[in-house]
Amino acid sequence: MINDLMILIFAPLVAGILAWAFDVRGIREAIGFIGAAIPVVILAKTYQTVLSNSINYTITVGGFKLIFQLTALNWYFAAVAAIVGIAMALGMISTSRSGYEWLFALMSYTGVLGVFLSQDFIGFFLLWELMTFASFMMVLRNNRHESLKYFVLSVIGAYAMMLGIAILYAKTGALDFATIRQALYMDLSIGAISKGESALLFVLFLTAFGVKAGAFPLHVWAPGAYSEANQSYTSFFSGALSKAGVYGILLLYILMGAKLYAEFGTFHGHLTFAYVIAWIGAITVVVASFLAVLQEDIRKLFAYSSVGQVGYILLAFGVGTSLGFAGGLFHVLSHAVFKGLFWLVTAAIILQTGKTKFKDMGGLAEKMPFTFAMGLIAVLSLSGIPPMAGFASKWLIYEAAIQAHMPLVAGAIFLGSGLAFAYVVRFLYAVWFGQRPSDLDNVKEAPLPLLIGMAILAIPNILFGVAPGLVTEYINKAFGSEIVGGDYFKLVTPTGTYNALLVTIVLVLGLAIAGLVFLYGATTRKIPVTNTYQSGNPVIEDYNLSIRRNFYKPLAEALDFWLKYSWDRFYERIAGIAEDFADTLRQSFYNGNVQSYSWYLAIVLLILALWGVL
Amino acid sequence: MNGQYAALIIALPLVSAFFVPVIKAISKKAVMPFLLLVTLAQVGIAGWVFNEVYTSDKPIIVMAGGWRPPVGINLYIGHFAALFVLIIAVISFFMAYFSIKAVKVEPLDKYAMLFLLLMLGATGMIATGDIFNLFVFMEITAITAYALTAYNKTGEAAEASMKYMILGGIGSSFFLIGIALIYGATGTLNMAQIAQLAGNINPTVAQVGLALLIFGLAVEAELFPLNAWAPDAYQAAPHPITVMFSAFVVKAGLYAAARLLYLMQAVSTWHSVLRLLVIMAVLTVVVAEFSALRQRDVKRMIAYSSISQVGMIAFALALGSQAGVDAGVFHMVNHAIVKALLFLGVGYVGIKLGGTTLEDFEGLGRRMPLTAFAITVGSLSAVGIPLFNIFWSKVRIMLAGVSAGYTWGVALILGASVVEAVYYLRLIHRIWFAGGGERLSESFALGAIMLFLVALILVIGFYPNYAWSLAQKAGADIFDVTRYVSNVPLMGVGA
Amino acid sequence: MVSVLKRSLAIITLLIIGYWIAQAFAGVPFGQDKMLVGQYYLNNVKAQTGAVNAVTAVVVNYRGFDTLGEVTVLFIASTGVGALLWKRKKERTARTEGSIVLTTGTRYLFPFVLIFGAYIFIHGHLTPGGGFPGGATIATGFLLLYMAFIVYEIPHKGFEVAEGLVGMGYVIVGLIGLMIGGYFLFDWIWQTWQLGTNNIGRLLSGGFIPVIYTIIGLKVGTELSGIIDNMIKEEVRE
Amino acid sequence: MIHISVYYFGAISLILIGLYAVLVKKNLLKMLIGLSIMETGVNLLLISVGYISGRSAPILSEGVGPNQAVDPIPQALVLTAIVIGVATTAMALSVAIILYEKYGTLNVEEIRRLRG
Repeated sequence: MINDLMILIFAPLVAGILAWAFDVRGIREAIGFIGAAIPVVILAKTYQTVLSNSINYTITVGGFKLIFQLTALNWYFAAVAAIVGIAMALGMISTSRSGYEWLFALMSYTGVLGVFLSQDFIGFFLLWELMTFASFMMVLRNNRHESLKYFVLSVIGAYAMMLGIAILYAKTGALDFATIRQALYMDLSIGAISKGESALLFVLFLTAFGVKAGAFPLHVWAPGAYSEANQSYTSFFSGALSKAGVYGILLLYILMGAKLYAEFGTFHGHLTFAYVIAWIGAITVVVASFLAVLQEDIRKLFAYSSVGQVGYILLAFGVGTSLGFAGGLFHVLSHAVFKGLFWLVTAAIILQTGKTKFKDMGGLAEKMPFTFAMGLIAVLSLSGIPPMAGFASKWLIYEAAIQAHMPLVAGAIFLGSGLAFAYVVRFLYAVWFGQRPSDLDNVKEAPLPLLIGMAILAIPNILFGVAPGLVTEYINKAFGSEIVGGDYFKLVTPTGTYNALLVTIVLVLGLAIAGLVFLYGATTRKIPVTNTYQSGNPVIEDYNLSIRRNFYKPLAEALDFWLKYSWDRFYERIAGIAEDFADTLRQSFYNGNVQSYSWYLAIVLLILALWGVL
Repeated sequence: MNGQYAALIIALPLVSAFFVPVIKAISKKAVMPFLLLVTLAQVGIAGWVFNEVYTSDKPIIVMAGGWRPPVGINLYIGHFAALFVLIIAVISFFMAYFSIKAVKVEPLDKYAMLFLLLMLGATGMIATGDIFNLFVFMEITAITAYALTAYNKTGEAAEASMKYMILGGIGSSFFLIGIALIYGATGTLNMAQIAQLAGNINPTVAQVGLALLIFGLAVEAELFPLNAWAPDAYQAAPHPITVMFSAFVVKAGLYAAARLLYLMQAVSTWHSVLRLLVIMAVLTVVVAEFSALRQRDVKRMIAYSSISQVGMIAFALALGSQAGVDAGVFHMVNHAIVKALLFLGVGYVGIKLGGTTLEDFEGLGRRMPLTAFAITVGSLSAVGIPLFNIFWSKVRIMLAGVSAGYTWGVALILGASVVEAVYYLRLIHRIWFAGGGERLSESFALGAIMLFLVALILVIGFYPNYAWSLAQKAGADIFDVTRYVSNVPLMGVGA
Repeated sequence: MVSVLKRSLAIITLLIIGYWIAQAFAGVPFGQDKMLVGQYYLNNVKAQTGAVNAVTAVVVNYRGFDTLGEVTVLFIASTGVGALLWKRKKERTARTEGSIVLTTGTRYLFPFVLIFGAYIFIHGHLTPGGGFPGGATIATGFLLLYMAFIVYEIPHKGFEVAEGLVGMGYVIVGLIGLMIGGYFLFDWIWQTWQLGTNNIGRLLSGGFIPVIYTIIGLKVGTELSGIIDNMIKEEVRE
Repeated sequence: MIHISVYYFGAISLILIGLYAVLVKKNLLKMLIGLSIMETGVNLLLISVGYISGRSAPILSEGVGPNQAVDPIPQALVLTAIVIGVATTAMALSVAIILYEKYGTLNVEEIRRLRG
């Protein structure tokens, strides 16, 4: 009795295996695409039923009862993953080189869907590890160091979660979410889990989900992993896989929220443990945005920006109020959509030009007009300019932060958006406008499947930007209470309303007027690219700043006090120390001399003797 | 065919080992095919015994000489013994074929004899129900292992064998002191009767006796300070023998230790012995994993990984709970398959490319794709990636470990398995994405064996229910001592 | 300096271990009758196995499985020594012939040594000693030949085959027991055929004990001489 | 001090002397001799466990009834243990022969190619 959920979860994996088996250029693309399309179809089919009740599916595997459930909440996450998944499949049709990539891309797709749908810890852990392993194999192909760094951090996270699961299993004797939630709820009175243990559990789960979401101290793997993998896969990698981490944090709330509240109470009126998450999110936003601004490579820039944007979602969940959750969930959708679009645009650029540094690119707007349009939509959405979905979700997060009286955190959001605008504008000018280097003259538009993929991701940007009510109405149903008021075009929250339709009309009118003025009024002159920045004063060789090269060098100099401390080097040093320790341990213990080995035996006998006497 | 014919699992390898010199006199070339034939027959008998035990759900008690225990020696072939004798037979059959290709050093008839007797020793250790008989079979396994480790007659092989011999010698002497103590106190050598009498004998004698017995077996089962001989022995032994070492010789020692441990539950200081074993097991895992990190030789690296996984099994078995023992047995079965595949692959590369250093593995994916695929599946499974078989048993061990209260132990083991992931995945990167070379021809039959093991790993990985039910029955066989004692038809003996 | 520290440390460790084991053995009082299964053997050995020497009965009949393992261990030793010291061509390198006393002594004594060895293992079930001491005595006979004569060497091909056949003999005796009596290593001569039940204490009694001890005697004799042969010879350098 | 019989004391001291030789002596042959001393000590211990004072060997000829004989089992076990000792020593010596051939020394400190 293979019901919908099993097909939904394992269709991509089966398709991936088939694509890897029939490693012929045409066939594997088709199989891969079908594999990615099936979940979209099934999710659409189950949309109606999910709103009223949930679809369940349980199988016993190796003595464990795996429960899969599709409710309104995880339908939402699965839908986000499905949209980005289908776009990735289309992107991969043009950029993937072998069946190997299809196998592991679709395996991670199965992993993500499984993580969203599973209702017991063993299934959750199994698919979580599968997702981590598959994405690791995508990066291993191109760069060993980065992939190993990514895998070690995520395996540490996964094993931290395993330890947490084992502790919960030891305490509650159960593995599925419902019983654990019930047991933890009852535990408030019994107190079987001490304060220390619940703190340990919170830290363990936070590390596990923090690593996947790229939260501040554990974000070091993101730039390397995102830029080394096949670019169109990175759209899924950063669009959907990071959402698994965020979903985990949500799970933390659902399962242990009451317990953690009971144990740690509130701090200035906010839930203490939620406040920690909020601050982690805030720091991630600020640090990642700063680092993104200073990047010279297009992939690194978007990698850091992706880490920053996920920081927003963490921050929204950290706020802890229902409006915060609504904002966070909306941002999950918008981040997946515009970040996925950005990575597909990067994939198109790298596919056509083969360049990844800003200084080698420029003036591509004429050559790749459609990709440019998509890039523009992504830019507007990321920096939160009204008609786009990005604005709606950020606006909700602002509202939530302000309402919850978190001024510093709200300050971090504003700073983050400002920086976001800074690096996004840099991307816009450096890649699309200005002089085109001579070797890029014969660049053609990206292949068709990639363009369709981009279009698929652009439409929700605009649609949910203009009519954000669609999403908030679904979120209200998912949470079961009226969090965000207003109809399809208007969002009403206690502290403000946002009429998306009105703003869009005004914007379109303004653009029309600007177009007229441009066509008839102003005259244009050719300007060399270099002087757009210095506004007239002379360009000296060593401080030659242009939009494409160290555009933000002064900012870097201002920040160099902070830039000295890099978490990346810190982790590398720890890894080095661990390996040296391993070496000395091995040399000293297995020193090859059979006499010392016999001494070890004698020492064990001594311990046994003393053990007996004690 | 009544149950007593199960004694053939001991008699067959023995009579064929004695028959080998006669065959050699007839025709030297017939020795290895004869070895293949005998191991196939052993698989047949083991299969019959497995079927008999698991269908009737009752252990077969083979009473040597017709005397009921404790007067005579009895073989207790319960669920665990039936399962593992089958695993030993199947792996020995594969290794017999692999030896035809891998072992070229001269006195092949003596190699065949030692091969059969190693299989016999391990089977005997697992099947016996008498502690002195366990000592004799342990010695058979040990001495064949000394001879086979030094079989290549190189300097390193002799050195490894010498180290194994001296440590093994000390271990078995203290094991014998343990037997003298237990016999002195209880007056019997039969395990079931010892379990009955263990409660009311002099507590210090019982505690020291148990400690010495476990110490003797711990040298064989490679627990932390006592396993210094193991990496050298694995590296220097011929490739098929390394597979047999890691797949079942170690496990026979571990099973015997577990059996004795649970039999003597009534001893007053039982829990402190358990705690000591848990500490040693966790140390084994951590030290072995860290030592494997910067290995230049892949075979020695996988030897360390095998030692650490055996440490994990010992950890599970020493938890003292039914869930722990089941998890340990399940991991034993998975580990036997995975390590057989890994060492087979590495051994085959060793033969084809003349060495097993890291450089030989560069670009193996292009040169020997089938072996490279086998090694990759083996490594991924060893790391514990889901949809492979070791994932399930590792999860079981972690859950059992924390429920038994050893959270620190589980945390250390998980930390060590992060290290394991690093060196295995470095190996995979070196195999597939570094260097290159032209494609070499790979033997069809060995490929078939490797694919069979890969299929086994994936089947248990995707659908572990059957394997888990076997492990549970086998685990109950070890843990449930009252059922063990009631199954053995003890005669009322006494002054 | 280091070795003195090491020795003293060794002594201290060993004393503690010694004290621990001694403390354990204090719980096993020396010289007291603490027999359980042993008493059963003493009471029934004559009736059930027909042997007068209880130790032999225990070794061969009651705990025959141990001795089967035992014979295997010795077989492994000789095979292992053969495997490890295997050279393509080997020959004896002794140069000095034994003294006149040794050579004539050996020439006369050799047959009697063999006969005495045979006596030991044939009377295993009556007098102390059995297959192993008998076999060892036979091996000393061959050792005498090696020491006396520089050219003598045992026909090791023949010895190996003999070893194998005799070993098989032992297992076949066990298998016959399985066929006839339903139990492996079942003493069918005493239990089912009831041979020699009336003259306990004399030669023709003790069930299959003399048969097995003859097998063991021959096997141990050939094996130990094989080991001597392997160890004495040196490699022939072409 | 605990009171044990002189036979146990002798056997245990033999074991300790053997172990001492293995732990301290550098030459491999001396270690092997130490190992066989230890095995002899253990065999003595096993035998002395079975002794019953005032009784004779368990050969039930005319004069010796079932209640005048010593415990036969340890003697049977020792018969096996001795042969195992012989087998281990024979194997150890042949390995020592190879080691001397390949390394040119029997000093345990120098036989250390396999390490780390």
